[in-house]
Amino acid sequence: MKDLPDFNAMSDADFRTLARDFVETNYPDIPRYSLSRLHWEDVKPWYLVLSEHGWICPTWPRQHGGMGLTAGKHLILIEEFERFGAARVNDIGPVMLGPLLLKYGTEAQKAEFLPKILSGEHVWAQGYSEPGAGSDLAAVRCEAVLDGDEWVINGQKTWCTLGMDANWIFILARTDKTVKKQAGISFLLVPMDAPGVTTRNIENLEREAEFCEVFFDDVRVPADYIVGGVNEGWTAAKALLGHERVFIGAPRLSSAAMTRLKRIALRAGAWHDPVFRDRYVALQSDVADLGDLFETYVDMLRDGRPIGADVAMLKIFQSELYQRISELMMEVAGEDAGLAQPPEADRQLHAAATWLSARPTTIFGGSTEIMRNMLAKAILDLPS
Amino acid sequence: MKDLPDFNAMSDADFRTLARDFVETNYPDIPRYSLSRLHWEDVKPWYLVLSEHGWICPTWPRQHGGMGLTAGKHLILIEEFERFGAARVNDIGPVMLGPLLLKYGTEAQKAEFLPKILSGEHVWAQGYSEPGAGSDLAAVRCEAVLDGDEWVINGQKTWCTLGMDANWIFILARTDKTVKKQAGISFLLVPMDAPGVTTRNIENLEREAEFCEVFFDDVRVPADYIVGGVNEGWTAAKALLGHERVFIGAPRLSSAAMTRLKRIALRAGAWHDPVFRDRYVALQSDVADLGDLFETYVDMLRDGRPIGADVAMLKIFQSELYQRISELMMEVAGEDAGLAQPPEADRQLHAAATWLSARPTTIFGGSTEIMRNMLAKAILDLPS
Amino acid sequence: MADGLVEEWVENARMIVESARAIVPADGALDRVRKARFDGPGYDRAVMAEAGELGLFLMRVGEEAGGLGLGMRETCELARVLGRGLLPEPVLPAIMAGALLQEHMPEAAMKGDQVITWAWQDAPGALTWQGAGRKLAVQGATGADLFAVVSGDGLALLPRDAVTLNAAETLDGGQLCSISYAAPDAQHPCPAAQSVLEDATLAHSAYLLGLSERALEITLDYLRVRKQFDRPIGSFQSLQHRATEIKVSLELSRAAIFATARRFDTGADALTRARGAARVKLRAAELAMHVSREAIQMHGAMGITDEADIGLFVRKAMAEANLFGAPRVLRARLAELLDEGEAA
Amino acid sequence: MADGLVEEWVENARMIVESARAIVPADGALDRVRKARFDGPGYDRAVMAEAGELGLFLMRVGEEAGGLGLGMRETCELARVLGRGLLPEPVLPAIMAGALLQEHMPEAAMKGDQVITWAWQDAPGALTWQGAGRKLAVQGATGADLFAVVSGDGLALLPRDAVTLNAAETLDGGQLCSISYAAPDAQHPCPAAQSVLEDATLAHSAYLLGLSERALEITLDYLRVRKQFDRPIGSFQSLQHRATEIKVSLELSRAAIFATARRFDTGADALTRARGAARVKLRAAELAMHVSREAIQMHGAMGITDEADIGLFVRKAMAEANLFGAPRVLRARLAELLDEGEAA
Repeated sequence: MKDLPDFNAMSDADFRTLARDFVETNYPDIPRYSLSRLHWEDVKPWYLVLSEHGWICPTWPRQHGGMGLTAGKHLILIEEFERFGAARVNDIGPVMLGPLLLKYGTEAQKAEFLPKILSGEHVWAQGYSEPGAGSDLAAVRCEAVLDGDEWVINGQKTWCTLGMDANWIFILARTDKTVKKQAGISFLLVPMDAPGVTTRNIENLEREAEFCEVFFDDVRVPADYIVGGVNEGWTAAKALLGHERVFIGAPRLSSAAMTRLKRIALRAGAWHDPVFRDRYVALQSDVADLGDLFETYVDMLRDGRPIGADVAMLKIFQSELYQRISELMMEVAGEDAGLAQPPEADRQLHAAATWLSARPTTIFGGSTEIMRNMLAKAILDLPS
Repeated sequence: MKDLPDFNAMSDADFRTLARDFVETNYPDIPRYSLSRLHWEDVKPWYLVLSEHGWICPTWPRQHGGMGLTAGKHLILIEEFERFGAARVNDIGPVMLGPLLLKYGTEAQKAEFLPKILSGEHVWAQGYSEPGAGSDLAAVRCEAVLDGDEWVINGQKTWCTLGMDANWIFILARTDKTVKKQAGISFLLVPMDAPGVTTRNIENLEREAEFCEVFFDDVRVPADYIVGGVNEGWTAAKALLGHERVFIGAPRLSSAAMTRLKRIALRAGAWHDPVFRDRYVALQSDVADLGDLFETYVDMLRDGRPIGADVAMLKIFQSELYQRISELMMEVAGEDAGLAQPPEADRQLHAAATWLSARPTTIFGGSTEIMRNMLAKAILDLPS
Repeated sequence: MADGLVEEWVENARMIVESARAIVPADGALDRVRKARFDGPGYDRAVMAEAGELGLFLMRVGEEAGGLGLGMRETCELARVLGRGLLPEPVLPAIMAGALLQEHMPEAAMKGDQVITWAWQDAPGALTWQGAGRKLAVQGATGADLFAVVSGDGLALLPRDAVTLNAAETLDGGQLCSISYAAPDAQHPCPAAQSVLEDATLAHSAYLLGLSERALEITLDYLRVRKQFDRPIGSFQSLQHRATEIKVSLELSRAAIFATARRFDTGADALTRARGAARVKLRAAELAMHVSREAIQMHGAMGITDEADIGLFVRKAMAEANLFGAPRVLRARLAELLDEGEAA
Repeated sequence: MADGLVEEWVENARMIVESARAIVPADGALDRVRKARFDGPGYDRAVMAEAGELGLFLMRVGEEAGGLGLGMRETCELARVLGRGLLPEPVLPAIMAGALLQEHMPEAAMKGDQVITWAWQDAPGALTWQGAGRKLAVQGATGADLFAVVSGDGLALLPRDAVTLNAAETLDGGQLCSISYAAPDAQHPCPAAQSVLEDATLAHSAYLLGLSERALEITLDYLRVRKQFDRPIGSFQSLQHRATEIKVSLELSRAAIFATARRFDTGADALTRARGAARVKLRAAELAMHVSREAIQMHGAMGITDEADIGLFVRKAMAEANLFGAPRVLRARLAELLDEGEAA
């Protein structure tokens, strides 16, 4: 790993140039602008390049091997990587687990796990959801019982994104059945090669194995593979949901989709149709308004102000907007909307791919319905 | 009153011609195509003409002074009157109370009240709603206590449409407070000149006195001014909600609004704008589809089949469609949308009048929300 | 409309649907549908043979030409049932080929021994059939033996080896083809071409209606049993209200399809036919995509898996909603007809 | 954007709003608003005089011309507060007149001793100001003493007796006028006309934002207290979800208005300004009508009475949502700009 400059001391413009040069220079020969997630075998070269340059964990403190970026600088990095079309790496370790260990982990845990995230030796999966629980994350039934100096885990997790690529998984497990839902949950770290761990792939609507189920059958892990204390896993897990919410609401997905929509319209001869344009500019205005709302949250992050529950509005609007753009794409694509493969072998022209990829955005990460329930109570102060 | 021909023996086409001739020949010199309800003083000449010819109560049996029309013939009559733009008379007596008395009234009640509805001597108001109860009609607090051979009524009714024009009102009153909501309600007839009855007009959003509140302060009516038995008013009141629901869902309001929309668009220079046309034809398709759905219910009426709870779909779609048409009107009207008076003194060109008149359609007669609740349970079999 | 006539089509439709149960059982056969996906033409020629034996391809062949001479109401009722079962076989295209060919419909195609389809569309997003030499969006072409092709020159019946196929896999696991062909020697005059296109548009709408109907049922079943926060999710008012919105669209679509079919059967004029086909298809396409969006959302995470049956409906809707005109094309058509209506 | 600058406009806006409290109290003055309706010009000249004394009409007059030289962020913050209180007086038109006139703004108009407004619009549904002799949709004209009129010939300051008013009552109880006038002798060049029109569009959007904000608050209050079926209606999920939809639009509108105002204040190019004004107005107009529809529906029967205060907001929204361009006009403008963006 190289010695890193003090990124935060740079001007935004200089850092932007640096990030752009970095990705242009170092991006390996793997797909760009992929609408679906790449698997570890495909994206690994990029992970390793980032790792090698010390760029794999932008938000971690420098003393732990991160770039120590402020929220503002981090945003610039994301923008430049997305502008280039860099693939998203398996980032559950860098984005989810790392910050959690930094906040709640023991020194031993930090020493054991952080370096292996940085190096790519550990690829992590997230085990929160369970079958039948959906957005009710606290309805954890997967159980862990302390037996001597080991936790014995039984149960099932599902919707583990790219879980088939992971060699470790963190899970929420019930460690006390006598208390109310949230109170008896612990956060455990489990190697996926432990005896009793099995997985089953789940194909998404695009018929790609994006998720897996993970089954735990008398799986044993050391007692100290627990983060945040026994029965305190819920607090730890919830604490992570702050900053990410802002980035989920970024206008990038939608603005990139508008560019594809324009190309699809040009191909269909609709670009100069006033009726199409009427809808196009309405969506374009929506994207621009979303951008302005997004910036107000970025300013908060930049100023270190706390992000409130109202940030859910960003996610709600962004995800529904992305879907509406995809719906206009489908309509404009005409007969080609139904094709399984991209026209002219160009994914950018594939309306269905965007339509399908837009579906999970209103379901995962807190469904739109759950978010609206929450907003109604927390922000609009409406009664239960 | 003239001797009436056997209307039901006529062909539909012949009856349509007859109805058209009738309205063209007999309609008095009062406004046509009024978007708002006319008051008694304005519409009385038309009521009296209808009365004089025996056409005021189309659905009543002939032996009681009605026309005895089948549902199919009645529909034709309505169509022809609306095509001509005939004003709607104060029809609560002919439409609501008459059929109720015919079904639940005593012979004495029929003899006393039916002729006076026919002649226009009694103009009736409906007293169902109460302040704060909204769509929860069973939440009746207005109270009637039997004192000797008189009911003593105390309480308040509201949203009595054209109540200021009425000299009689029928009300739902609570006559037993010890049983559950629907069970302790009676249906009473009250002369509005009885001591203790006072009214207060309510102006609608168009600043016209369309409704009134009616207050009852120790109002006394004879014990036999009750219809359907003590504590059985709810059954009687509910039984009336059948056929009307079909007519509320008729496409006429919307299709007439489309004609006005076209004129407003022509005036605004938007009629040939492809963007406007795209929306216009979408609405036009909606109106046509509604017409087809409406016909399926008319067929049921014609065949004497029962109308199910699903008829609420007609009202939901018709009222929301009418509103959507009015919204496009407002947009096309541009700066003129905000004017209090019709452009060129032509009500047909007054977008705001349609917009405002479209608002109550989703609120009164069962709000869209209540209807959707009901449909979800009764038709979609979704759980409570 | 006299009562006797109503009864007659209802009874005919009942009989057709009953016999069609052999290929599209009332409880669905989604396992077969799933297996047929992404495998050759995406459908089973044996099922086409069975459909032929049942006489389905004779529905729109006149009695004088040896067919059943049934109406569009019966055809729509059948199409609705096919849609409910997501039948992948090109039964409707074969019926439309029969409607075009009439007495020229080959015996083997009538019986389903040979698979027949038809081709009409000139260009992407076009509702015109007058061009020749190349046709787009031909359903069931991979696996077909015969092609009834309409153009401004008339109607040609082409064998498989007279056409060049350009096949593309569709989301539902079938194939949609463009075909090119040399001008054939024999062409029949085909005055009914426009009218068959409108019939086909209507029947396709009925297929989408059936698909939507069943997708809603499956979704309602899920809402009734799936629990979250210790309540069936179907008890949440917001989902209830959204479900009623789908239901209203569905009933509008049903009413519009069968009223339009009645008009077609009882001699509607050209403008009424053109408007009716476009309007009914507009509603059905929007319904199918509306149901699809909500079905996925209401199924939650299950909704975005390929293993859930609801996905079969969604992918079929995506594959077929825009055939016979995407909504924007249909609205543009209706806008043109606005002026024709004016002139008339 | 450096922190210092943020602070400065926020502080300025705070001061302006604080002084404006004299004419638009924080708790609203809807009784006064109600009484002013349908009475003469529909507003109170004494309130205009007070606004003048408070210096509001100097906001957009440069410091070198004796004004306050404040930015669009401060102006939007003021406009938002005026909208919350449904202030009927033409304060924003007077500010825009000042922005046009700069050093030519008459002393009496600055102080509010004379009521000034401005006129720009050439034709129904047009966003152009280059024509002369007749101007439409002039706000506050009945009751005004002075008219700042922009045309392709420049900027004219006309006294009341130089213009012929054609007044029409508006739904909110005010009046909207078209004016005609003879070509005046003295005209100033007015290079800022287009820019002031964009500023005015933005400020008007902020007025609609304030109106919407307060209408939502009143509706939420009603949802919290109003009971049906023994529950507050605000506890029903379907209404909750619809209320969050309004809230999201509201926050988008707020963010877009203030971000656009910042761009205006910090030197945006012509295309950015044109797009910004149209987009912000599009959102605000749709927001105001969206809130209006839902506010009525959520108020139930109360919502359709004139006596409920919510109706004042609805009628104001209806009267003003289309000024500076109805949504369809704005989308058409944005569609034109699409090509300019392409060319650039």
